[in-house]
Amino acid sequence: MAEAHPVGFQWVMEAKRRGAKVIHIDPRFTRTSAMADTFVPLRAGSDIALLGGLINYVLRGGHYFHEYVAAYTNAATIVDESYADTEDLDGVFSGFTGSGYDQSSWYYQGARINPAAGERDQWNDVFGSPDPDRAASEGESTPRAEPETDPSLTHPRCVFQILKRHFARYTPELVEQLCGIDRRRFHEVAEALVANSGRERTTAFAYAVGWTHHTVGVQYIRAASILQLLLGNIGRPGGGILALRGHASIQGSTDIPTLFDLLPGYIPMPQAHPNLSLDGFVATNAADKGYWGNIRDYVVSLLKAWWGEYATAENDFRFDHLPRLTGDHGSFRTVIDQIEGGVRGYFVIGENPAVGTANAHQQRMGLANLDWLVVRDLNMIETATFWKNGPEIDEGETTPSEIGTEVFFLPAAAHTEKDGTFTNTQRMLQWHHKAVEPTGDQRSDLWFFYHLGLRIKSKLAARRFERDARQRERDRPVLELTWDYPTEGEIAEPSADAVLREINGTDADGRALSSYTLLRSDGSTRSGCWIYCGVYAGEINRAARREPGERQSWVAPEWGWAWPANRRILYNRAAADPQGRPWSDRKAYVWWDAEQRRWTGHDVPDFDATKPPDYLPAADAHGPDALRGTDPFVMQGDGLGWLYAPAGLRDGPLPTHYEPQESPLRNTLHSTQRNPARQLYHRPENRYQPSGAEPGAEVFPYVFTTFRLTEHHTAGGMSRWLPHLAELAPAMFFELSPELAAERELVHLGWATVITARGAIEGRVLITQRIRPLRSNGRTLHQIGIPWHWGPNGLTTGDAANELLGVALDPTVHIMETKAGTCDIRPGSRPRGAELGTLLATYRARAGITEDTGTEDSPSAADARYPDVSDTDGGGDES
Amino acid sequence: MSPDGAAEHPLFGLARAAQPGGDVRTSASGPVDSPAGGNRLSGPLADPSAEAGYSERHPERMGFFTDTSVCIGCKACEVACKEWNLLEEDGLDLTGMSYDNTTELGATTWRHVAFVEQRIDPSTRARVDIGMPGMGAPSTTPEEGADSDATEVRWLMSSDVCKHCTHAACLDVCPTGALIRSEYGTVVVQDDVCNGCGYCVPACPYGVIDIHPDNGGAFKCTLCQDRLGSGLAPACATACPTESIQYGPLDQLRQRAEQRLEQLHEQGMTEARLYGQDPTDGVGGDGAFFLLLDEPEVYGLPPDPVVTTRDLPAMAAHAAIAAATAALTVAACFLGGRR
Amino acid sequence: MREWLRWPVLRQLTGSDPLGRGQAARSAATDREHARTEDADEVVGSVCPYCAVGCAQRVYVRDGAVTQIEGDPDSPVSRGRLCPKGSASRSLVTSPARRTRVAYRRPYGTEWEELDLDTAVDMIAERVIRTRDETWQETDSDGTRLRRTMGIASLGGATLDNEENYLMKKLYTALGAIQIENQARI
Amino acid sequence: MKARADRGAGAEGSDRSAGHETREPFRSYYGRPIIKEPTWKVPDVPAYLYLGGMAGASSVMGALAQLRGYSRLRRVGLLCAAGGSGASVLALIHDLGRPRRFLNMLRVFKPTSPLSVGSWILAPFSALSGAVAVSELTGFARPLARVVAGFAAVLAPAMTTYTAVLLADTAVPGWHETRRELPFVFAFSSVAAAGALGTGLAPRSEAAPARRMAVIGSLGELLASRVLEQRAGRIAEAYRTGRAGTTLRTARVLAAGCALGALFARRSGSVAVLVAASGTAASAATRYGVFEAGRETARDPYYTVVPQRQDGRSER
Repeated sequence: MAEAHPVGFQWVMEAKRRGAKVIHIDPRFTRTSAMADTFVPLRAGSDIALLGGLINYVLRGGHYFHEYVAAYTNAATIVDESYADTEDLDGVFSGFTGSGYDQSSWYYQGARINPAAGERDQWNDVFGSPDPDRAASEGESTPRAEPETDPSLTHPRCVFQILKRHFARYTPELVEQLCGIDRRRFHEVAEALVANSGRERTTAFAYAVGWTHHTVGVQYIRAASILQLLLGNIGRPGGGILALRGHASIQGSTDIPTLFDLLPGYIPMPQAHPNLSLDGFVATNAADKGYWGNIRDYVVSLLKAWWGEYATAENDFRFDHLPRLTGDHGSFRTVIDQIEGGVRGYFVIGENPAVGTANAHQQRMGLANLDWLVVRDLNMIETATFWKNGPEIDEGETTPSEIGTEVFFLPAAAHTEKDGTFTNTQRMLQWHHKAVEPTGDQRSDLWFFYHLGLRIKSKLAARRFERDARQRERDRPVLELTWDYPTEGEIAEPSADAVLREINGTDADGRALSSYTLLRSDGSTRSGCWIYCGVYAGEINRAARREPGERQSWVAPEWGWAWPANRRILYNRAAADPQGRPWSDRKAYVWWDAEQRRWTGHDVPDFDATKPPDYLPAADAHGPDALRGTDPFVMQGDGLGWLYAPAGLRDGPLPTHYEPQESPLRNTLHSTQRNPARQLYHRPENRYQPSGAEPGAEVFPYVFTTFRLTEHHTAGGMSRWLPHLAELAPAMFFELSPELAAERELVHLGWATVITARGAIEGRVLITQRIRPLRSNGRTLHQIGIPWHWGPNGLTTGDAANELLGVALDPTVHIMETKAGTCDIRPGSRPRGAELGTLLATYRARAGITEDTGTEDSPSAADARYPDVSDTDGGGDES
Repeated sequence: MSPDGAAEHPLFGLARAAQPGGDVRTSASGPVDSPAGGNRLSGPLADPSAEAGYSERHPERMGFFTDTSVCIGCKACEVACKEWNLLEEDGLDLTGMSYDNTTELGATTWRHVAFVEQRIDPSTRARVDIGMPGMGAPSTTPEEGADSDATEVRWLMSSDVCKHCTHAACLDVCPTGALIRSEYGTVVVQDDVCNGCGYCVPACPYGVIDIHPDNGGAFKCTLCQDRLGSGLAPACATACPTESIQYGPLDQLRQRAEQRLEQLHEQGMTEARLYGQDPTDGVGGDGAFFLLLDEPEVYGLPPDPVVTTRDLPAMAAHAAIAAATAALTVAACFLGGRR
Repeated sequence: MREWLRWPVLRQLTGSDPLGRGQAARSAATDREHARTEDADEVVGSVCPYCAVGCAQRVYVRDGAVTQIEGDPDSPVSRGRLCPKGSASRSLVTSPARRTRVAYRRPYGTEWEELDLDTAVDMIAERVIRTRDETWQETDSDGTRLRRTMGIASLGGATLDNEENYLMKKLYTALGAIQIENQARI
Repeated sequence: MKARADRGAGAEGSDRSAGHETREPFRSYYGRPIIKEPTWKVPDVPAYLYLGGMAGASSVMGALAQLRGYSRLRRVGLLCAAGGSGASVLALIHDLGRPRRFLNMLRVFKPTSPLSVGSWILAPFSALSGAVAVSELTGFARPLARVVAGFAAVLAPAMTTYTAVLLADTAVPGWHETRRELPFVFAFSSVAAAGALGTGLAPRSEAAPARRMAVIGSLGELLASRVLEQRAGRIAEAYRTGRAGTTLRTARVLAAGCALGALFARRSGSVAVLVAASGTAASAATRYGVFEAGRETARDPYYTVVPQRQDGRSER
């Protein structure tokens, strides 16, 4: 955190000053570790073994926060008897279909609950029957199905017992074996964690988002969530799990998502189902209980915001204007489509995939096969110049005259040259004011897309007579799109303020709405993003509020605006006990005020303000009304914290330790070496390496992990061109231990080449004691740290770490594994030209790499090919 | 309530109380003692500004206290300083000295964050400098016997800056009066006066000030003399995320440093010590002093710096005697006959 | 003559700084020195463009150009502090490496060419329409509605404003483009 | 400051304790220097040191020659004084980072700065000497020149040793630790230099005092140098080894040669010239040797850390 979020780290130092104990767990001793009271080096890729060990320690020792767990989590819920755990099936959950999972065996006993996140589409389960409309209509009035529970937590199939059995084998010895953490240090961490949780004290988990870069990435975060739920640290001040995200508005770019699987406000993009209507969509994605029950209000308000008067109840509020998905259209799938000629045009806006994305060579192959490419950035980044000086050109694999991509580079405006909001990692929107005009052709992306949209609308309108009926039908969503924002100045910059107001939403009279609870599904309200509704309450741009911190409470609600409803800690109902009293005075945050019969406290309560703690819903109540007075997790389908995820995750309801896609070690916990549901791509440029006990694994004996530096920013587009940053970290380097340096005769400050099946990169050698060889399974394991900010352009240049990485994805969110891999390292700089190719070929031959290497236990990707139109694969799930 | 009366907000207390400005115009540290007396050349001197001729109304002496125990080595100070003072980059070379690629203070580097990686010997708790593995300071190879992963590592980080000494050798030796004591008690180079004679460079016992290779002038940290005039804190102190760099009236900083040292010693960090805060040291105490976690030389700082002006009278005397000797020798040579 | 009266040696003899170590040796320029932020025409509230901590920044502007960017002490998140990247914001926005002109590369071309902005936007609009028509999928083989194009994809959003992401998602979705991604995933 | 890296090349990570027998182990920051090496350029500053000293001694020689009726020796002395001091000024100005601001040397009179005091000596001295030389060459206002020469001669002795204080008043261990002996080395070196020139340039008949100056000056210089090295403790290593060591050894040989030669210069013109050459070379080499020794002690942190660490509060 001190490395990538130094200013956020001031609060860790503030906590230290007040006696907090800081524990840093990381494969490398970093600047964060320098400030930590305890540093725990672990083998990259073994985090679930450690977290599982801690969960087991908490459960076995009875250290969990009993009242919190019993009241606020699904510990008591009983799981369907068809469920079988990885402990029963040696590393696989029930419902394994050879590549993925049929999740029906994971459901609760007696009720199917829709997940609040992850894979939401439950079409097959909702509409197993052929007639979609019948199921949707009768959903409203029937009584809500409630899962069976055993409050005594003793039923063998209640979540609590399943959890105990699942993590029973995660002993300190196993943690030492798999993670390389000695028992003394494990106990020190476990005891500190337990001592600092409960009524009087809370523990916080903070992670930089690289933690999700694993084939079991989502399960990493799930493991931390289970631990924090068991210790009662969620929804309380000083607790929680803080994702420290890497970009100024990456939180914003998932709230208002330029992502394939989401509409604004985490509403899922509709999947391609036979004659899917708005009702069908709502039924498959809504939840019987909780705020997702109001999904119809959110969707209709969104459709009204986009298609205005054209969206009426009669035409399903233009629900049919929305394109449909057919499975995974993530970035890697898209690049493969580019390589295979499916994708012709590509917009790259403020991103640098040519060096910044895993398997950079694959990315550049995609770029080279496009018809046209539009790159908008501050500097001439590698993604714009791949055809001119990319590695393929330098190494003579190809020449510019063989690359047919037409490239437009449009200079972008900086944050000081445009109005707008960033959403930071605490979900807080902050307005940045335009200070100066951009120069020359520099324009904001707001300007570019607004004027592009205008241009396309006018061209389609002008040509409507020459276009045939089918074309006019497909142009309707574009022509009917609400697109009239006031513009300012000679460059006709559209008003970001007006766009924010549209995002906030308006009522029937066009006045700004003040809360998402006012959204309706009768078409009377509009909102571009329901979770942002309230940012413009009272016609005030609350994101622009800058009330000095000094003149506010420590929660400081008057600075900027946090979604939803300016709440600063989510699920803060859990900061009070079931009767609504604070767990302790020291940790009071939100509580029930008996006289005023309202929830009150230091923050906006994340609960229905007037619902008393003892409220019990009627049998046929739905949506938010179905939440009991003791259900803090208002977005969950059962109002409870999920220790066990009955749905929504494609690789299991509980986190299980598996070895990374490429690991030198055999998985000694189960015979299943890797996450059986992980997503792979069988591509010649994406070959995987043998792992564990497979022959050839010894060709890549060293574990490597990628990391970031304080001095550079992500792929380097905003730091490698700046002298004051370039001089602080002027060259690509590898961090490794003196023992490894001795073993491979690497010289400090000398050159070394790291080799994987995908690529070979060179860097300077930094020998350091901060990386220690670890003992795992009686074997000494060397780890190499590789920073990933470099590329061939800018003031400081170097090879990109992403040349090394293969693409192996977490199945639920399609995030690639970059934080744990295997490689070889040798002294000297890498070969140039054709010899580079021969070096990689010899390594692949020595390791015996074929098309199936690394995919034996999960042929999931066998047919994840580009689904051509005639393909009958209409099912929502990954086949 | 903090000593100077500003209400202490639980979170903003530190940062705000340190702001200089009109209200501290009259020095809070009691009447200015007379600048005369033996301490004009070296030794403790309560008010260097007064000694340099500023009126009683001059502001309190301002300075830096750099608490290296909370420095996270982020180098925000280096960048903030270069951005404010518009200093150009001086070299894109990987040095291999841990994460320090800046190497040293100089004419275009007025803040330099040092990085020292040390291995803590599990048995003796002694700190072993790793230095530049394979070359450089005495590097010891880890004994294989000790359980290698039990080896603890310590990573010292410290942001180095001009010390703004009470008795500044650079200021004393400067023949043109370019280097002067400011009204805030700091030491600043007047770039419009400096003729680049370079005498200040070898005079500085800390090796801070240097001659710019292109424009020939001498440059160093000015403790943001221009920002002070406008009631702003120096750029590095403003940026420092963990308040390792604290700016404020020197007396206050010295008290705060004593408290911090006590706190660390109570926590068992007995190796913590203050460096440069003692007015009786060789330079009369520094305007920018430090809390270090190891010997000063490990950070590249002199163990016991002395302002050589202290010995100036003696040196002048020796020179006079020698000069007389020369003259007499020549004279003697004229006494003999003409042969 | 007046200048000679300012001769420091005279000021040493007559003033309160006989050794010439302060008051006597001060030059006129030193007396005039003040922070350039005081000369700013306006100070604008902003937020750092780098990581997601969201440190508030103050942008000082003079004659239509950014002269300084530093932390905003009012922010309860950052309390006026910045990291090395945030502190380099002034360099970022005033960097000479920033492009100011559209650059165009024709297919199989070996060099960049100039292109004015308006033409570029028009050419891009034409290409969107053409590619959309060429790769439109109304339904899949068993008649399930798709209404999309797989021919146009987009990458990027995490460094952009919410308003920009909103217009992008709104326009792309209306056009039927679904392969929309950003750094949140990679 | 990378631009200076070349200057500090020696210190770049080379192991301080290797190759030095009696060195105590010490800790440092990657072997990097503690203080900064002077940015003074060679030959500018060594020349400035030699020329100033020689000019001072020559001025005294010239004035005394005038008193004692050595008219040709007077001329040599006064011309050498003017030439030497003038060249010294030019060398100083050439070494400045901003030469156009050389007049700022007289902007203040700072007693704490040997260079300020030195400038207030060098400026009048070079002016007066220059005037005397003009009068010497043109015969203009000869009686006045005699008085002016006298005034110059009053300043002259200081010219021989203010440069020693200049070097000694720095943090450079090689110069500060030897501050008691350095002035005497410079003083005798100046006398030898002036004597040598007098011996070589004045007719042998009038050169007796010059010859004596060459002998006594050289012997004095040798003696003072030996005393300096003996009392320098750890610092002496820098005077004995490396470039400084070889330079100072050559200087000693030349000085000895100059002294020996001076004994016979009365009889042979060519020996006189040899004395002039060797004396000048010896004096210049001594100045350059001291300059290099100082720089080495600035580059190598050993010379700063160990003395300060072990001698504690430095009363030495």
